[in-house]
Amino acid sequence: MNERTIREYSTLAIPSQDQLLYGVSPHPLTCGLGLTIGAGQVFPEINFTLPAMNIEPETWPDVVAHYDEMAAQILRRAVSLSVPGILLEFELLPPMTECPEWGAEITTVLKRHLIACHEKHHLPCALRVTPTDIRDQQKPPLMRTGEPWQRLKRSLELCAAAGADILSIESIGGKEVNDQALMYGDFQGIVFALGVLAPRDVSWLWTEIRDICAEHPGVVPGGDSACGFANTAMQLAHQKMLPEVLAAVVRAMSAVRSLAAFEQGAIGPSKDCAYEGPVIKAITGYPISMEGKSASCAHFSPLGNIAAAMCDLWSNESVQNVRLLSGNAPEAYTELLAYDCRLMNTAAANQGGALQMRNWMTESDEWLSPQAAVLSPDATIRIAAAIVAADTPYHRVIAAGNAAVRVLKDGIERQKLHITRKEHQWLTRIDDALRAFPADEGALLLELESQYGSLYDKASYGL
Amino acid sequence: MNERTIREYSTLAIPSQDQLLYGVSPHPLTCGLGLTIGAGQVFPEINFTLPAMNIEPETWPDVVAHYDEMAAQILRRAVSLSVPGILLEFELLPPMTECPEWGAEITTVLKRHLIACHEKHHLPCALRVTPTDIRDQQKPPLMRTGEPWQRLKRSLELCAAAGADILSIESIGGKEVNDQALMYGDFQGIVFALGVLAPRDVSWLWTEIRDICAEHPGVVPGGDSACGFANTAMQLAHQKMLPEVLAAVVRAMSAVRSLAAFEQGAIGPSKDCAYEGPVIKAITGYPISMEGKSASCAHFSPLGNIAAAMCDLWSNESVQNVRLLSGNAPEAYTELLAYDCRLMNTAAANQGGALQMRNWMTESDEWLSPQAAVLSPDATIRIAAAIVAADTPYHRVIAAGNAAVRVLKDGIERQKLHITRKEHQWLTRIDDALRAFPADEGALLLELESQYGSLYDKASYGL
Amino acid sequence: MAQSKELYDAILNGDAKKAHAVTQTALAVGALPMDLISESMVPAMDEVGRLFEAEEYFVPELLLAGRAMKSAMELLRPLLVASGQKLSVRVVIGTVKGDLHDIGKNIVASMLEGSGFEVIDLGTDVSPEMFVAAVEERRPHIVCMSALLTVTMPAMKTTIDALKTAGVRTAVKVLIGGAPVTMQYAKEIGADGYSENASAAVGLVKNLLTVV
Amino acid sequence: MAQSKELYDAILNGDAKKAHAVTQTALAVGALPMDLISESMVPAMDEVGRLFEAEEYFVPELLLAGRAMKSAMELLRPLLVASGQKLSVRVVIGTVKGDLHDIGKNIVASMLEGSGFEVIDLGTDVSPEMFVAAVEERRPHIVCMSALLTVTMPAMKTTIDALKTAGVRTAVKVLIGGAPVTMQYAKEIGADGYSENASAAVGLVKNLLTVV
Ligand code: B12
Ligand code: B12
Ligand code: SF4
Ligand code: SF4
Ligand SMILES: [Zn+2]
Ligand SMILES: [Zn+2]
Ligand SMILES: [Zn+2]
Repeated sequence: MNERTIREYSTLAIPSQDQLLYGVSPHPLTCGLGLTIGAGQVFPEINFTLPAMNIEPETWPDVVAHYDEMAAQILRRAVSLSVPGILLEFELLPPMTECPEWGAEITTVLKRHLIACHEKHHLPCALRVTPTDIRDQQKPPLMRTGEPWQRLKRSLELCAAAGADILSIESIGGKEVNDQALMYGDFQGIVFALGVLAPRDVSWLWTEIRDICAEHPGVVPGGDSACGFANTAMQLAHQKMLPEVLAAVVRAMSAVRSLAAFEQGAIGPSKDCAYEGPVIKAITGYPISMEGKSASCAHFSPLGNIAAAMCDLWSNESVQNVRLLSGNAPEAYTELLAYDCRLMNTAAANQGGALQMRNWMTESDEWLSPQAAVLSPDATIRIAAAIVAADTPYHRVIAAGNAAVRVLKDGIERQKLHITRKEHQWLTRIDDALRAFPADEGALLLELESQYGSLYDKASYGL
Repeated sequence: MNERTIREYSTLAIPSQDQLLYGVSPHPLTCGLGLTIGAGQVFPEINFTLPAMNIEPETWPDVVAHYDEMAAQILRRAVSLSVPGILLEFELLPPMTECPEWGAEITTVLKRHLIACHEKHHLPCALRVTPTDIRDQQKPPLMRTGEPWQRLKRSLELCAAAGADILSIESIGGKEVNDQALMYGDFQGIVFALGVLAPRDVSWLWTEIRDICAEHPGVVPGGDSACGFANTAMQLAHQKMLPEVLAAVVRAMSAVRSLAAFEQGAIGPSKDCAYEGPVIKAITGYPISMEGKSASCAHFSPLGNIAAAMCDLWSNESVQNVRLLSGNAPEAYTELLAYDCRLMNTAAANQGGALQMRNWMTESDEWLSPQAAVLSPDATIRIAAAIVAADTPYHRVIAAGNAAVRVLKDGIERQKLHITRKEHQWLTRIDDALRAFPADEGALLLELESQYGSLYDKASYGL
Repeated sequence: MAQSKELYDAILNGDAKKAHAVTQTALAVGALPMDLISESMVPAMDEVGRLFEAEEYFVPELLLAGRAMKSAMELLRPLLVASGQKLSVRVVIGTVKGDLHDIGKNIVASMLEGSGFEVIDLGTDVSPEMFVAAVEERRPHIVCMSALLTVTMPAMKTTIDALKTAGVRTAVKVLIGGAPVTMQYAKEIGADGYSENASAAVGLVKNLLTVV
Repeated sequence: MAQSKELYDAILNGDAKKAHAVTQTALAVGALPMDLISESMVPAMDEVGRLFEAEEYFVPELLLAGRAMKSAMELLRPLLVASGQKLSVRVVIGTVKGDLHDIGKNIVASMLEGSGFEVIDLGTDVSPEMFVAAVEERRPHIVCMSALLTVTMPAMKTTIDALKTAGVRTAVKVLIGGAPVTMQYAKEIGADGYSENASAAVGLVKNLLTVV
């Protein structure tokens, strides 16, 4: 078994945390209908979904009507609040990927709204489309062959053809191992999933996505998200099911797999739910999307303000089309995002304002939770630097984990971060585990074979 | 007919806009379970209501269960995010005021949650209770006598006895005239409603509320809201049914009636939906509650950030107990408020930070809408100064209207504010109308007798 | 036609006195009521609607135009009735039981009136029994209900059920509206239509009539 | 009893090997299976539950304890069955059709197992037909369904309907859960219970059993 050698990113695109600001990135991206991301302003990225309902041929007209209504109301609000630009994200639900024509139909509907709005109001805007990674339908899942992958591929193609401006995905390679390892708090399994399996799948998958984009001029390969890994850990920590320190370290390590998409040609914006975004931005210089308090409709988090500190798009993750007192929830969250962005952009329009506001956003949350602590500009640079200094994904994951542990320990030492005795024990346990890894990923693979070997398909990872 | 002479408030408690900051007010208020408002920090005020359902004896247990669930989830989130304090607002729905025992029962339930949470987590907290002003059940409405008023009074008493820490109301005296005047854009009728009728009712009503509070030690007379006047105008402007400039001027004028509550003994915090709050704060020095982007669950507005610039409590206005992807909407909005407050408080903890953040919040919205323009610290001081310089509510309303028109015209002249030709015409029309009022309110009353005389009951206003 | 232009302008400018006077003069020199309506008044109200849609007019202008239209109609209605022309579509409207919000309802009522419908406004806090009584006594074509509170929305269903029980449900079309109301809710409770705002409400009534 | 304390500790510390060994020794010296269960194992799992509630234990400790419990039970189960003691309450669990989220479901399953129930895990994307078949073949007392997507929630209703059609609905209690699910939804579709999290789910199952 060969360790793959990584060509790119041995240095940071943004080497100093003073340049790691919201709204600006070294490689701004122009896409869709005149939207330039990362060139000075933060824009809302609004994501929306169906209320509780069946998706089947009989209800399909209702499904389309929901998306039609949501797009109209979101854009009405955006125009009424004079937003300087907006990104719509359409995250397909599983049946819409299973039946690629369905996803493409909604894509068309949404794009039509954007075009009309752009023509009438000159609103710079774009559409991100994110098919569901449905490759985990059998156990062990097949990643590179089989019906689910064929459908997913077709979904990506049809959505690109139907008007997507950006293609993204939340890929799940390695998750079959990570899920179990996470629940048992087995750090070896987690490192194997995040450092060996996941990066291999992301690399492979993103050459495919990059090629699809190449065939559809104007369609941009966006980015991936470690959602199924790090956000799962975050949810579990939120429910007091996993230690916060574990979730924090997993977050840092998850950046390595998402970086692999950029190594293969993704150019941003990364996904909103990818809280590893700042690390990606520091390394690659591409713009990122983030979410925090603005996503309280989709999940709670200890990252409300700090998540915005370095974002280029500010998102609500997902909200159902249910009625609130003001109107429908997607419109309500559009208003929220619009004002949050406006405040950030107002500060940024003043000399030194972006840095000041960024620091306050950071200070707001940084030491109230280990998960926030690893998201600060300082921690971001430390983790990013550790990653680029290592040579393979496997070593990078260990390096990222180590950097995160240092960030937490430093915080504790400086009496900034206060954690329970129990969390302390876990932090020590993680620290010890990180020191004990074999130098070679092949050795780890063998070591874990009996425990995890049956959970994943080797060929799916080129192993 | 006598013009009433105003004793209090001939000067400003906060004379300079540099001292008009969020989180601090000259007369901080300690109430409930150790919550001190206006002494340096902004706290969330969370308001919550039922989803679509009937309130009747059969459904009453479900109603109670909803409030029980909402309180538990809101406080869970508050604790989990380490908020430094929180205010819960319970706005009674009409049947809960009609049947005062019902309102009192919910008050008890909510207070029980606060007490338990305070004991377990030492969370400083308090409960604001706002019975519905149900006095407009007949036409013309009777304000000082009759069954509805008796029930409303009993509701205030029972809620005070059941554990309310703050009593508030959104009173509706004068609305019977204002509604029609507003819809016909009849400025004379509006001034009559806001300058003659409404202040008389507010003064009368608040001596009653003050007396009820006096009988229940620890219960604070909070404040009133011009919601039925100014927020109605805002909603209508939002729907493009009334000019924005009219809504802006009405907003400024509405402060006069709400001020009357403070003249009679209210000591804050004023109501969240009372966007006249900053003017009240500048004049009286009592803390205020405000809402903006945080209330997108309840209504849209052009005031998302600027509304926070001078607040002491930051509110969501109202949200139904419906399920979102993260959890229930009241819990989701608690998270939002918590982070917004945390960001403001973080900035304020730094030298000059509150002023800097306040200015950005102001700058964010100020010139994008006439309704935002009259909410700036500068406009607030100008309107407040105009009010205290005049002698009667009638003259104060005209003075406030004039000040608002000046604020808008200055903005236009400085090419900051851009409004349509049509809005311009209305602004001129309003300006002209303001010059044409008789010096004496008795003359206006006579002039409008034929048009509005049948809509209101003179005795209800001591006329 | 000069006279027609004067009436048209009077309505467009919301000048009720002028509209009344001009109509009187026109009738005196032999103008036909139906001509005045179709050549001056309807086009004027259409233009008012267009200006409103284009955000050139606000509600005040709309209501004043409606008032002017009404003052002209006062002169024409008896003539039309006498000549046996079936003119008016009757709409009963009200805010449901327990709910006192009436601004939205009033705007809908005014715009319907402005569009030439006969509107019977039952006010606010209208019980199901009162709606039923109004339907039985006034025989409207359309019943409109408004609700602004989530806790009064269910009264819309109760009212429709009461109409059924009274055996008059099929005699009318029922429209509902107000901020918390949705199309889905309208479907659920078996209303015939819903609209998000007052101008759409007028369109809705017109559409329904082609089906009545 | 010394041995009992060792088994208790082995489970509390999640040491499966030790738990197995200690149990073997205890049985060899004549301990009664039911005594081991009621005096060492159940108290250990109760303590694990308490520590979890007190936020002293996280899920990993919980799962490891469950695993240790299981390894001891492997030795005891055949003895209990042979002696004719009715022991186990059977639970069938799965994530509903179209839904692949399984973390929550897995935790619920593990905690139920940890509490001594026999759990048959059907996995994810389980069709109504598969639930029906499992009920018919395995005769569980309880069926648990999990859903994390709003678009798969309706499959819970479909599954309950399928159980009815197959005539086995009354033979089992049906529990549902998952982030988007609410108590109200449980009522609506006629489930027997709902809980917000895994530990409450265990309580729910225990409560239902006193009623079964
Ligand atoms: C103004 C107002 C008031 C005024 C009402 C003045 C009046 N005469 O109507 C006052 C202050 C009196 C008031 C009182 C209360 N209110 Co109020 N009020 C509002 C507010 C700010 C604006 C409503 C309004 O007039 N909008 C403007 C009109 C033009 O819009 P509209 O009504 O939606 O109508 C349009 C369409 O819906 C449609 N339409 C309307 N009806 C119909 C009918 C048909 C057939 C069709 C086709 C279309 C249609 O066309 C209209 C024009 O486009 C809303 C906030 C909001 N977001 O709506 C709260 C709001 C409705 N009120 C609310 C509350 C809680 C109350 C009180 C209970 C407060 C209290 N605790 O005292 C009381 C209840 C009184 C009662 N018994 O009804 C809540 C309701 C919450 C809930 N659980 O349902 C709201 C949503 C505010 C909030 N965000 O919390 N209120
Ligand atoms: C992790 C995760 C994933 C992982 C799943 C990993 C796995 N093996 O399960 C991955 C990345 C694969 C994933 C995929 C998708 N996901 Co997902 N996911 C999540 C996330 C972040 C956490 C879920 C979780 O594991 N929570 C932790 C567990 C412990 O909690 P729990 O499941 O609620 O379980 C507890 C209780 O509910 C209860 N319980 C659970 N089941 C039962 C059963 C019974 C009987 C009882 C009594 C109790 C009970 O006890 C448990 C323990 O306390 C949520 C966000 C969220 N807010 O929940 C989104 C979320 C559920 N996902 C969402 C979406 C949209 C998707 C995708 C469609 C994304 C896409 N476009 O590709 C796909 C769909 C895949 C599919 N076909 O199912 C949305 C759903 C939106 C909607 N419209 O419904 C959510 C809400 C995220 C969001 N905010 O938008 N997801
Ligand atoms: S956190 Fe967001 S993006 Fe992630 S699985 Fe969840 S939904 Fe998808
Ligand atoms: S804006 Fe708020 S407070 Fe006001 S009537 Fe409306 S609900 Fe009540
Ligand atoms: Zn995601
Ligand atoms: Zn997303
Ligand atoms: Zn309010």
